Amino acid sequence: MREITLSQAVNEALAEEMRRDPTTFIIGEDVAEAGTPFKVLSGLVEEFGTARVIDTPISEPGFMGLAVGAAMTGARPIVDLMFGDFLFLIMDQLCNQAAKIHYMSGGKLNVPLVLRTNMGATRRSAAQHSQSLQALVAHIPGLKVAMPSSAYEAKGLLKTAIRDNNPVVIFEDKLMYQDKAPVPEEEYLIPFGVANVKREGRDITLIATSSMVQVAEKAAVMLAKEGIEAEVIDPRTIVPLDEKTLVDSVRKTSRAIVIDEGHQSYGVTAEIASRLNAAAFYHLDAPVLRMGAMDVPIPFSPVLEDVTVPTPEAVADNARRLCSGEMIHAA
Amino acid sequence: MREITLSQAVNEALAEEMRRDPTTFIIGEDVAEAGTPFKVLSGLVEEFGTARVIDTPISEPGFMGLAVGAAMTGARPIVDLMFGDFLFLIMDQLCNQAAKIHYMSGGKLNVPLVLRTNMGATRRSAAQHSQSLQALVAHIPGLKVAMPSSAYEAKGLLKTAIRDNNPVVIFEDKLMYQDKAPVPEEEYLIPFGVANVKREGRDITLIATSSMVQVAEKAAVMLAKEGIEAEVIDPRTIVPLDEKTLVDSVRKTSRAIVIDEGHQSYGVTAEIASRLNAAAFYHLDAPVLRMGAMDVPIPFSPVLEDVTVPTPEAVADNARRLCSGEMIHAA
Amino acid sequence: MAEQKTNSEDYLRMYRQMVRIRTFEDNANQLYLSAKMPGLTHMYSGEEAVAVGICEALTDDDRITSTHRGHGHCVAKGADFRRMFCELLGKEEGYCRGKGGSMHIADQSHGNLGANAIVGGSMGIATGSALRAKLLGQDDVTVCFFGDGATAQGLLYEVMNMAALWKLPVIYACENNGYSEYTRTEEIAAGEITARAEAFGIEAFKVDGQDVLAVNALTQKLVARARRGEGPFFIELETYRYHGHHVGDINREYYRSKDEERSWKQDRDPIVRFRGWLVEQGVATEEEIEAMNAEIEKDASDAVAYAEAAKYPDMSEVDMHVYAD
Amino acid sequence: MAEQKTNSEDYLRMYRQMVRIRTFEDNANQLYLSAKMPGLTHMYSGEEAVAVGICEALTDDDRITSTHRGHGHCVAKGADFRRMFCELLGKEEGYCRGKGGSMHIADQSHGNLGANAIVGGSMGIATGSALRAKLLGQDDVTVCFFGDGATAQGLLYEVMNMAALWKLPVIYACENNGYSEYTRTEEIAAGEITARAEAFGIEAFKVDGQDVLAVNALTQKLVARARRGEGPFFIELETYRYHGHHVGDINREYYRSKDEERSWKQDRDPIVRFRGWLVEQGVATEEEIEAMNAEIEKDASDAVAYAEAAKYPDMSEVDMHVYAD
Ligand SMILES: Cc1ncc(C[n+]2csc(CCOP(=O)(O)OP(=O)(O)O)c2C)c(N)n1
Ligand SMILES: Cc1ncc(C[n+]2csc(CCOP(=O)(O)OP(=O)(O)O)c2C)c(N)n1
Ligand SMILES: [Mg+2]
Ligand SMILES: [Mg+2]
Repeated sequence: MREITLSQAVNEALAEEMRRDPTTFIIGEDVAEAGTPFKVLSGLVEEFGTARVIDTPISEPGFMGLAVGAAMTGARPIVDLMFGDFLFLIMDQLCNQAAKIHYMSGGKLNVPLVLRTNMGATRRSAAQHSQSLQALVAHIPGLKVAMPSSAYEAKGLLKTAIRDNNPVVIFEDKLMYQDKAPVPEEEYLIPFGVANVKREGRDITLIATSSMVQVAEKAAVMLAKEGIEAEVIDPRTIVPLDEKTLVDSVRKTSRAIVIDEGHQSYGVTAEIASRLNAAAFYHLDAPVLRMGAMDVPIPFSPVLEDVTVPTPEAVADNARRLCSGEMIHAA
Repeated sequence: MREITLSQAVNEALAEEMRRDPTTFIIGEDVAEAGTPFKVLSGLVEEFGTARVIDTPISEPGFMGLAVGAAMTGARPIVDLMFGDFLFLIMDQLCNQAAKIHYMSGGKLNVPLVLRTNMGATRRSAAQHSQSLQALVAHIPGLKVAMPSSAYEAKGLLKTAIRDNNPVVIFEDKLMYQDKAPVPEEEYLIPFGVANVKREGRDITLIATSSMVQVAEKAAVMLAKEGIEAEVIDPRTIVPLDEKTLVDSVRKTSRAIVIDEGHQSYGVTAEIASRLNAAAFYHLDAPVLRMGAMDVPIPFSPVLEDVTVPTPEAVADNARRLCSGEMIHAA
Repeated sequence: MAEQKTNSEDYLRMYRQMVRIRTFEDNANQLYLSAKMPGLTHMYSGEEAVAVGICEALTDDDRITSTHRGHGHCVAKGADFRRMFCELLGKEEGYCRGKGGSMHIADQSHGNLGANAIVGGSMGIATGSALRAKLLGQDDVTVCFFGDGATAQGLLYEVMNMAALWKLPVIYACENNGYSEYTRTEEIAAGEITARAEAFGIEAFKVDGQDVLAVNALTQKLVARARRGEGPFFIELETYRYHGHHVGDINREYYRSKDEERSWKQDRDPIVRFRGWLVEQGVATEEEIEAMNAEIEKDASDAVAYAEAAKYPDMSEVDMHVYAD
Repeated sequence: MAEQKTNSEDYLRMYRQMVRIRTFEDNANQLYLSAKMPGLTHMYSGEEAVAVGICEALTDDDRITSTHRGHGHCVAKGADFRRMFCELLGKEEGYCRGKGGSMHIADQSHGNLGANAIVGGSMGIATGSALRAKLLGQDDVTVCFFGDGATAQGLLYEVMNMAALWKLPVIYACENNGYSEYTRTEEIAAGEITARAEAFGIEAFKVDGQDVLAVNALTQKLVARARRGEGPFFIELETYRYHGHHVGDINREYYRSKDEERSWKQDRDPIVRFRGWLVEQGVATEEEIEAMNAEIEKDASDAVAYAEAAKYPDMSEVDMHVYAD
């Protein structure tokens, strides 16, 4: 199968869906001629024109609000939020408006919009351009949250998101835009709420989101050399969450690590770990272990930044200790 | 000891601290003559004047930003955010600015500010005036988060918050403003990160925040009649979290329920439950049970709203099932 | 009054709609005071000429966004009493199946995109509706209602900038009733409100919000121009709310005098003024008007009775409508 | 040039500061291009007269807030090359112990409250600093730097409204360099920028941002007035950035022409113009100026060498400074 970058996969998904549905449009900062600073949207304005690939002023709350209104009245906006950190600016429009309108109207009004944004540290972009804020939106009922872990997922999930009748937030890992993966030429969609078992194993389950899937897979390779077979699972969407696939795996392996690049405390790993603990309690040899980013603002200095996020070595290390029973005694 | 309302307790804390420190001031909407819609601040403008009890336009991001700047340069602002739901409007100033400035400046700049806001449903205020958003701020390193459960805590925690050199967010339960509790005449402060064992018990631990402490206590009374002795613990601050007191209790009782009025998924109960599962795994007879608000926007209709939040009956019911071993077999 | 008699039917409908709003509010207030209505609510009484003058210039395809003080907009845009009262009481037959209540009432069938409990929260929505119209080549116009207090929200300036840059068919209707909650407008708004719109290159107008014909005439013109792509526009409507900020705001003397209230009610009531004009111009007789009023009152009390008897949503509805299919 | 020679020392310091900024940026750019500098950074070259003209009118007690394009403000407000380069390279001796980097550099000792990577993010902070001054009876003035693009953020209008209502000692300095990222100002700003401030009753001024004396003279006046409680004020400074939006923005022809860049550099360079004036007015000779330039260049390369050799923070610092004691 041909290989394309995550950036190209996103671009293809957008182009295909915009061809398919004339009510779709892209709105955001420097999305047209510039194609975003990450160049993810290059070429789209040439095909669809500036009426459907709309450059906005630097008004995140404003253009998010416009998207909500357009979505409520018959269009399907795809919002480009340049950095995930800017979510803090649009929370009211996203969480007080978009997320609640369908419910508050008793099902009468829909808000079919997609918010594409990004996440991920180690780009030396410091505290306001490095956050992974998926936990915040996942907490708000009415929003769906997708976290593609490769070009394949990025395309399939985005297409599903665009056709979904609800507000969907997609977090792309900005360090993965140039990573290639096999992506079929034929059209495909990836349903929400279906986890992907990336690698089978019997000894331990590594549940990882987005950027952390690669980290888990690398850890699994290291572990395999030592005879530890790790199962790696990518939930793909954290809302809805495919709890069953995760639980089934953990019941089989009896040990689990949950890895996510958001801050650890009050983050994604807490939800997944506590659901697993609840549903697989009597199958577990040890409590589910959580690995998130450190609970510190992301520092600029490379030497500091690198220690804030989970690495394959750290995951493998924890997995080894879990499998050796070391943590069981420690607990 | 005299009893005063939570509203009076907050008012006293503010008055005492404002007398003590001339750099403190209150800023928010209708805080002066009106004393807020909840009348919590009545009388303060008479004592401290409009220079220190400042009525703002309806500009939440704006006055939150002003507070950050004032805090960075030598004042100690106390921000009044009329409804916790409006947090979504000020997240950038709170989370990208206030929370990170001390860290980003390598410890050179401080942001000693207090953000007082509220939480709690069942006031028939519908989806945009009923949220309990503590999980969102608790996820952001650099913020401290206090959740007073009575007039006593409201006063002691607020005084501590005002003297703290960091941004502190306090969530008051708006349904509790008129609830009375014994509050000493003498000055006292309640340190952050110290949980309060409200009631001792050996059979099960009920960990509850803010409004849910009363719910847990009522459940404990019901349970006591049936011979089940519940220990009720109020963490008082969720950042920092007094993990030790919680874990010690759960190791003793072997069963726990965590109760918080925020949405359950990706919420406060997930963090506390997964920490307990991790630290008390081998002492637990059953997985820690979580009870948050339902994962739905808060509906207006009373019949619907009332089922969205944990009740004493539901807590007691779950506790009974946990203690009878029913859930152990079910898992 | 601004204009000569040209169309009695229109005039009578405007009058009727104003009375319907006032009557709706009186009943809602009564429900609240007798503890039959849950939650909080904000009365529109006194401001009827604004909603009616504007909405009478719109078709069902034109959209509006409303505010926390939204009953007036809802009635003016064509909503039905029964379904409104059902919503206010949290009943299943309400416009939002009881899930929205007073602060979120929406009426999709007449283009009311909903009240909003976030002050200024619908400014983006209204502008986005206008963007959609332009994008899809539809010729409807969207009116964004908001108060003087809401002009303090930065969102307004963000969306006015985009509306002006892209010439969107949206009309910003600022209902300046002199107060935001318990604070006078002068204390929270520096400079001139209309100047703020003009700074973005938006044509802005000030109009007497108690004069339904003046409001309607201006809006007609602007709607027509907006349909032709000459928008956006901004209107500041000078008006007054008779009740407190919300139904529980009873003692108001610390922020506004009884005299002030009396003078607005006695000298500038939009319904009384318009009624006088209708009679004077021979559009209707006193008797016809009284009959109309009585009929509306009956409609309202029937609707209240209906809503009181109507059933609550089934508890199973609590987790329906979180997500659309 | 705006004014006759009155004070050579001041003039020479202004010149010196402008050259220091340009030299700092040339070195920073070099560090980036040779992959020695991590992250991304935005060059201030071309806009020196703005930062210097304004900051020379301030004392160390006066505060500024800066932007993502913040090196110029930092130097102009008195910062030291070594500690700045250390910060850009993530070293322990940096102004923020390496934790902030280019986009968050702050220099508390000279009243620089910090760069900000959220466009418009510091508008509240600057206004709050001014509120603090008023509240505590201190007479310092705060200058809020931001770009033309940042005028699209609603926060600006919220804080200008409050600054105007409360007469706060803050000066909003809009550096209009014609672009926000890859988009021309006309495409993202409707109407007139200064009119937006005026709509809030704020006196607003437009000045040639390439003329350091004009900028300085205006700022001196406004700072003095703001100290007397006559603020706030708004200044729009017409300027130009020579480099790309950030250091990686190399191919710029799709959004601005090489001709345009050339004309600004050749005809309006603030350093060249001011240098010519200094010589013409006899404030300094060509030789003196060359010596000054050389000295600054040496300072900068020494500082770069120092920073390159300096040590990184200890890994244990990663969870220090999350909370203050
Ligand atoms: C974002 C936000 N801030 C504050 C409030 C509380 N609040 C409700 S109505 C109101 C005053 C609104 O004034 P105005 O816009 O003039 O409308 P009016 O009530 O006069 O019709 C305030 C402050 C709110 N609902 N939302
Ligand atoms: C809230 C926010 N939105 C978008 C960005 C991305 N961004 C960084 S600089 C910039 C352009 C800023 O333009 P302007 O304010 O004119 O400043 P200039 O770069 O021209 O100095 C943008 C869009 C950001 N950092 N923050
Ligand atoms: Mg008003
Ligand atoms: Mg610019």
